[in-house]
Amino acid sequence: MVDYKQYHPAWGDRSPVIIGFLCNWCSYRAADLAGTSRFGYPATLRDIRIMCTGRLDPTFVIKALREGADGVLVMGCHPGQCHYEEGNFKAMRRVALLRRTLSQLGVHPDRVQLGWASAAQGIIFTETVKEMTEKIAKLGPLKWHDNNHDASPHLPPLPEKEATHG
Amino acid sequence: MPKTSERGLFEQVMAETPGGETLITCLQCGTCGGSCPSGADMDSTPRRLFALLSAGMDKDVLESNTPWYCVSCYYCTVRCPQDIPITDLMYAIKQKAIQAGKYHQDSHAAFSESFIGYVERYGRSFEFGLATRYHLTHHPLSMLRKGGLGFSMMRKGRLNVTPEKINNLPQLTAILKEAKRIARQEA
Amino acid sequence: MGDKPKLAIYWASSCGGCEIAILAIHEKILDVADYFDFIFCPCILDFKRSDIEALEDGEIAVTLFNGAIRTDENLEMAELLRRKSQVLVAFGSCATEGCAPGLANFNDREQMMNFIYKDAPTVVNPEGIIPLEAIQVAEGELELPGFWNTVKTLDQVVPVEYYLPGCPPEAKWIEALVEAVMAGELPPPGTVVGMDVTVCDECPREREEKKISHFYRPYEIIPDPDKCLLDQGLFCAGIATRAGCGALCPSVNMGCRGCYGPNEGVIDGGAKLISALASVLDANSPEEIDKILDTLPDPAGYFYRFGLAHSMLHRTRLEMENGQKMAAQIKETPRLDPKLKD
Amino acid sequence: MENSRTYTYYPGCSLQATAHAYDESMQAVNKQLGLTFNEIDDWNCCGATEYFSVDALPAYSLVARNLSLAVQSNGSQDLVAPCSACFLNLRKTNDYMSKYKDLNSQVNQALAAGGLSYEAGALNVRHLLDVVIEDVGLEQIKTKVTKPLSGIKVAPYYGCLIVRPETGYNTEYPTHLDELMVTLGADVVDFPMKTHCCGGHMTQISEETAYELIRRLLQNASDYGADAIVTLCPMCQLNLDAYQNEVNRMFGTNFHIPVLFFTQLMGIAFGLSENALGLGSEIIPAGPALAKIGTVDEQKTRERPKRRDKKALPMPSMDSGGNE
Amino acid sequence: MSEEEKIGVYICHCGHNIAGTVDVEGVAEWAKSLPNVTVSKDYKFMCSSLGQELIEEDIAEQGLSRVVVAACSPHMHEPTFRGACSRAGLNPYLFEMANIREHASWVHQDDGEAATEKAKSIVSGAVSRARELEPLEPFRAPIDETTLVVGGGIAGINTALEIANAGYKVILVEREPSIGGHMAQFDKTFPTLDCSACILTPKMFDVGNHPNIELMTYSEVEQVDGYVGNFTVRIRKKARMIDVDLCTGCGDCWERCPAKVVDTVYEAGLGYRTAVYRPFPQAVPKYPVIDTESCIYFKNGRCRACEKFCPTDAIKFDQEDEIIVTSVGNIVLATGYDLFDSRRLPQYGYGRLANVFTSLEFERMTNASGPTDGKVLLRDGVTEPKSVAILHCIGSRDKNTNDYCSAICCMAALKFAHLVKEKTDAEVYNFYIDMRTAPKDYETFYNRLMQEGTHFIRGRAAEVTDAARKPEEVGKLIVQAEDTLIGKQRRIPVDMVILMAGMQPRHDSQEVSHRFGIGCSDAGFFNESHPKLDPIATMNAGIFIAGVCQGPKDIPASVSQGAAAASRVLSLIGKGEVEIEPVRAHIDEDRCSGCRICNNLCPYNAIDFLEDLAVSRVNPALCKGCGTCVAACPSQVIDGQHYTFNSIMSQIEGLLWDVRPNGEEKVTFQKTEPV
Repeated sequence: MVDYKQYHPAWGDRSPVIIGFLCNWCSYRAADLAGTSRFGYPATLRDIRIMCTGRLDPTFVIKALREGADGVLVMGCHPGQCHYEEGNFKAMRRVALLRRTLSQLGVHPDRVQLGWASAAQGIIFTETVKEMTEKIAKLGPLKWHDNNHDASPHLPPLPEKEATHG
Repeated sequence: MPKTSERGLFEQVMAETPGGETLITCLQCGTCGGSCPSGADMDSTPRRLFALLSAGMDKDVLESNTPWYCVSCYYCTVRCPQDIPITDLMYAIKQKAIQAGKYHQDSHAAFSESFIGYVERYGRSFEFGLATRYHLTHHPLSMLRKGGLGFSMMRKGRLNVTPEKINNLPQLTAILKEAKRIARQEA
Repeated sequence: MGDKPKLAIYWASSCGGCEIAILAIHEKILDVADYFDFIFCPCILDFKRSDIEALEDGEIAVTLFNGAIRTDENLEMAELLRRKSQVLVAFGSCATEGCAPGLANFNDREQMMNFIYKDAPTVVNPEGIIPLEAIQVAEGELELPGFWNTVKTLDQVVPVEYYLPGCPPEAKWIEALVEAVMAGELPPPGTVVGMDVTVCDECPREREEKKISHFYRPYEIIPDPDKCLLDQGLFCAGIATRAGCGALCPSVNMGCRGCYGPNEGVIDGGAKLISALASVLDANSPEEIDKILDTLPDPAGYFYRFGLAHSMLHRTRLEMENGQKMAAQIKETPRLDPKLKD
Repeated sequence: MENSRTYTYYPGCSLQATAHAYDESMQAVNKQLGLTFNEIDDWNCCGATEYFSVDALPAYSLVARNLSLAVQSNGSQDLVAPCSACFLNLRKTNDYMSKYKDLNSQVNQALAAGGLSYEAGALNVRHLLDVVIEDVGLEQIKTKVTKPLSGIKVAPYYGCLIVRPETGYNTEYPTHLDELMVTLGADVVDFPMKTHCCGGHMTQISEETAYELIRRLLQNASDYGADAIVTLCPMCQLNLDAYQNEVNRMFGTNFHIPVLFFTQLMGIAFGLSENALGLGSEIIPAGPALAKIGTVDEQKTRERPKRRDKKALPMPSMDSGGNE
Repeated sequence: MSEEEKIGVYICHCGHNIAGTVDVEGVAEWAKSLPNVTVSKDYKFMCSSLGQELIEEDIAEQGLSRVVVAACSPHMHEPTFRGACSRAGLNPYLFEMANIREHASWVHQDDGEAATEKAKSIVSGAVSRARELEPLEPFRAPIDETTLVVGGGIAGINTALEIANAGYKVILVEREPSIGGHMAQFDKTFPTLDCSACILTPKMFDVGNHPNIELMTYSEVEQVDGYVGNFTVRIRKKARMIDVDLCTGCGDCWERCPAKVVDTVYEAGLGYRTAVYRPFPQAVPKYPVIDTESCIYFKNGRCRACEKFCPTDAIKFDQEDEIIVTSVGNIVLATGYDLFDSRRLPQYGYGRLANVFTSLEFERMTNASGPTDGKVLLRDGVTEPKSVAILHCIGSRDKNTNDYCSAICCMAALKFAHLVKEKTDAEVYNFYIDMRTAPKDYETFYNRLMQEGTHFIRGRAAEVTDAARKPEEVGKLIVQAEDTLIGKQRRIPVDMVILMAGMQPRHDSQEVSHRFGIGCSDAGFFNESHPKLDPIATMNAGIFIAGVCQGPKDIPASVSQGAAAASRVLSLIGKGEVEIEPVRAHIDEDRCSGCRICNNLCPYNAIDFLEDLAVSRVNPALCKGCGTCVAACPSQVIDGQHYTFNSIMSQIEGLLWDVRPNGEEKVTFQKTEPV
């Protein structure tokens, strides 16, 4: 087990969790190839197969982040090589806008990343997962639940010295 | 990856050369040996040297004259079908040979070391000093013969007899000292 | 009088516009008054909280609750009215989605207090006085309701039967709801009173296939009155907003703001706007994409103008990434990692 | 009004001594071309090939100090080096620091000891020849030519380090210096050994090795009928020029091929005085070769374009392909 | 509805492949705790017939309504288990595969605990997704019996003949004026030294005269639409400037044509042709074409010599390109290869040193009908070489150019060595890295060459130069290499150098793969559906690949693959109809507001905007199910079948089973009927 505390103390004993959206034709096959080639990578990625990165609905990304993922990795065919011609360009645009929006909400843009790997690029797939894991590890846990849903809305009273009443 | 102390020379040389890990993919095709301008003077071609290295014949590698005849032309590097940074690997092997004190002809290492000595002392290289000092120590006879050349060079203003020195030498010294410390630590 | 079903109207964090909107049902209000026993509405009636507390649980037939939940008092009243009401309606945009009060979720309490009481250019407060929840004075302890860090919607604190979105809701939907209650034909709980299509459905403008290469701010161009505003590069949330308003804003040359919230089945309206708008950008490289997106400042503000509190992420993070301040985060224009670009 | 271009400049040790002719001619030509070079303050030696052979990390750090100082000078991001060895070391350090993260952090750690840092890739390291050809351009150079170099046959000699490893130019058979010489009006020989090694530091440590390499170059240039060799690297110039007589002695040959810097030939073509171009500091005098300038090659005018031999097979076209 | 589902979970050991790393029993036991899971088992080989029967029995006996198999990649066995479900009466689209081999056990071999935890997540995700799956019926469509074959080299020729001989129509499209491809350029084929033309010409003739083959040469496929069984293709027939109904192929035109140009295609740059030309005497069809770029009339409006001399008035200078749109059921791509451009490696001097030749130039030289009438001569066209060097691996096995082995060059080099020996007295030197002569009888040929006295130098040639170092090198080409068996640098002076340039994908292969909707490797070779088990089909159903466009191979391999492609096509035609995956987008027209965001996004133009209803509609026949419009729809009224919004949202929840916050603050509007 990798000790992620070395990257960020907040990890404690847990590992980063990354939800992956892999297109059926290129990157999912690249992940398969990484498997058949026994290219090891961190066990941080939990992937979902979609037919094309064009199917990527930003709702899914936000859902993953709010349900406990620390990052989302979207991978498709290289630009210009999309099985559906240009679905990956749509993903590229959506991810760009999503990252801008998320950064306004205090979510570091690097938590949502886009990568490309052709079916033959098992090694690029592995490298991408490794790099993403390292980035997320350094950022620390997202802890959406703790951060965004202050379970008790009651905060401690504001410090008294702020006020010079009367 | 095992710790340095447990690694053989092959692994050390690869680890200490940026991009050096590609050496493991050497096809032994001989493009490097065929391309090398000074290959005729080497006891092993670069290809053979790598074969010795990967076979663990460290002594033969460290004592080989091959890296010392490398002229740094990079032909081998750009032609290598496996993208192996051969020139840089030659440097790394030289470093290892110096560290092990096993290099082939002390004069070659001595030249590099005199050069570096001037750089470390002045921050600039000093051709006149280098040529005279090095040749007096190692090739006194050729020094006599080349005296004429040195004289014409000087006459044409192409040799400075006093070295140039940079202003902030302490800064350079500090940087080099720290770099050496990191290098030892890594090794 | 005691036989009539009881009607309550309450405002939590809101502007009062929802109360005015109820008046917009005009003479229908007489039927309402006739049918209901109008027992509680702090805006116009002098009924006390203790009067409500005195009621039996479930004694109120319908409570129309507007406003978001952002103070202890809001929560107490929401819980109280929930207990006393058979039907609790989240009335208006604040109660359903958070609306403008919900924009406070882009900040935290401290930032809010500092800005409102100290830093705002129109404020004169040399001593830096900010309200406290409790303070000891000669006469005893004075209290104010606790002010929350995060604005919530009504259904995030208590169960809600119906939603009536809109800022404010249109009269016809208020009528529809009231009539349904009076007729005893209640829709299934969870129903959003409105249409299940989007504003585009009601919008008379002519639409074409979309390609956006520049977003214009309203002051930058004079839009063609007959053509879809989005087609002209003006931000319009109508594509992802529940219909029901009759496309009011677009019909006066202003892009839809999105006050009716996402339409049926959509969980996060902002995410859908991101998806739809990004999809039709006329750019195929990270650089070109960035160039177009630079013309859309404050995307989160556009996409979550009404729905931030009810959106999936709900608010900005309280703990910033790597100790960076939130302000720094917002200023940074994220770009694709160049390594991942190709 | 012509554009004037400003660059950050790293002269290197040789330009102040063995290659002062390169320095002088470059300065003279720069004025003509509107190039302004701002020298890095307090630069140090690039370490040549020697430092890398003994201790790699200090060697990279040595070079990185120059890169860091160059950034501090707040001038152009284009850092120009006229010496091929300096150019290689600066470029390689810059590239490797970008490419290899460990190296980058180690070098920066070392720099920090001197209060410096360098962000890999912040500079664009360029060779003087590249600046002259790519930024000024052959067309503009042509307008400056007042004394075309017709009548002199030159062998363009690039040496190793200006094209290797990986510079964007063809690593085996570059042609940009050839094109520059054609622009100046010179007769350019197709010099097959144009990127072969001049012997480098071997002149100092193994004469036999070095002189053989020099001999091959001189032999080849002479076989192709070159009157002069034109070069762009102080080391190449030094080895071919200063050791030519040594080579003659060792091999019993009789070469008298002057070796000039391309900036010197540019200066001549621009009509500048020989004095301003450092001419005369070469060991093999360039006088006889330069005297040919302006003469008409009779043999060439006599030759008529050959008709294609009916039996001969066509040669592959070089219009496309070739360079990647 | 999902509450009542009964889900069966099956964890495969895959022998040691999964069980060696993942605690399969533990995962199976754990899965029982997942909601709706009524059966959870582990088994040695789920894909075995016993494993499949296990599922079938449970469906029948336990009334499973969803099945999850955690095993290998769905690309491997999804069809297998869908079949098992189908046989047991469960709609196959209610099956979900959890990939715990490629995505877990094989990539986390060093950490069994992490692999097991990840496997749990994958299974949990699959179970969650399975809960939301909906039964689907595949589309069925009849198959058009006509097949399009693209490329008229030996692979395409063979494919076309196999299909045509079985009684079905074939349209064979070839870019050049004649079919024949590279094989038509060769003189001999290895290792038998058969005459290439002698074995190819009869096949070309058959193609030209086959009643079932419609031959379109000098043509290119410009556009492909549709799907398996029902493609619509748009073919551009370039203007030949010849009326083929009138032309008799007599040759008067090209004999009279004054415009001579180097023929870079058929003669590989070693010979000339005229502007109006027939590539070679055995060309099929026999009609010439006018190359308008070199024709004097097209350049300056004068000449018309061919027109004057044509006995049948077949020259038509005003002919225009013709566009043919037709429908086909299957497509076979056999587009062949380009030769590596040796000019990219200047160290070998090609283009600069006259007597450096490429392999294809040498093929033409040794061809009896080639520019030298089969004589081996230097570039001057007169001198016979006394020594020849053959350099292997030019642009092959080299990361600077093409990193793959070009497969045929060793054998071709041996063939060349033999031909040089046969035709001259020259010494022959082969410079090689490894001799690769694997297929049947090839090694024998290698042995024969050794006996013939060819020199073999093990070392990749470093450079070819004319810079002589010694008197004996003057006037020669010197090949410099390390003889790695000796460990010394050698310089061999020779008269002629042959560069064994490798095969590389056609320059436009990326573009073509895009046009046909199939994948392409980084190098540019078309991707097969499975490298071992299905090297013929592509990811796009109904499109097959044959010959070198799939990867370097020799003639027998190309012929075999052509025949294999034909048999795949025939088996589809024989079936009569195709089943198409029902993964499609669907617009709920009642709820569509007609915002038109989706209209422009579909790469297949499958979305129509119905002006009268002001709604958009997906044409399911054109839709390929990518889901771009589904994700983009701002009002979420488009859903993607099988990859529905709910199924993916649910899978996310499942995957994050261990890190999810408790469901309490789930923000959802309940989906209800509007008032």
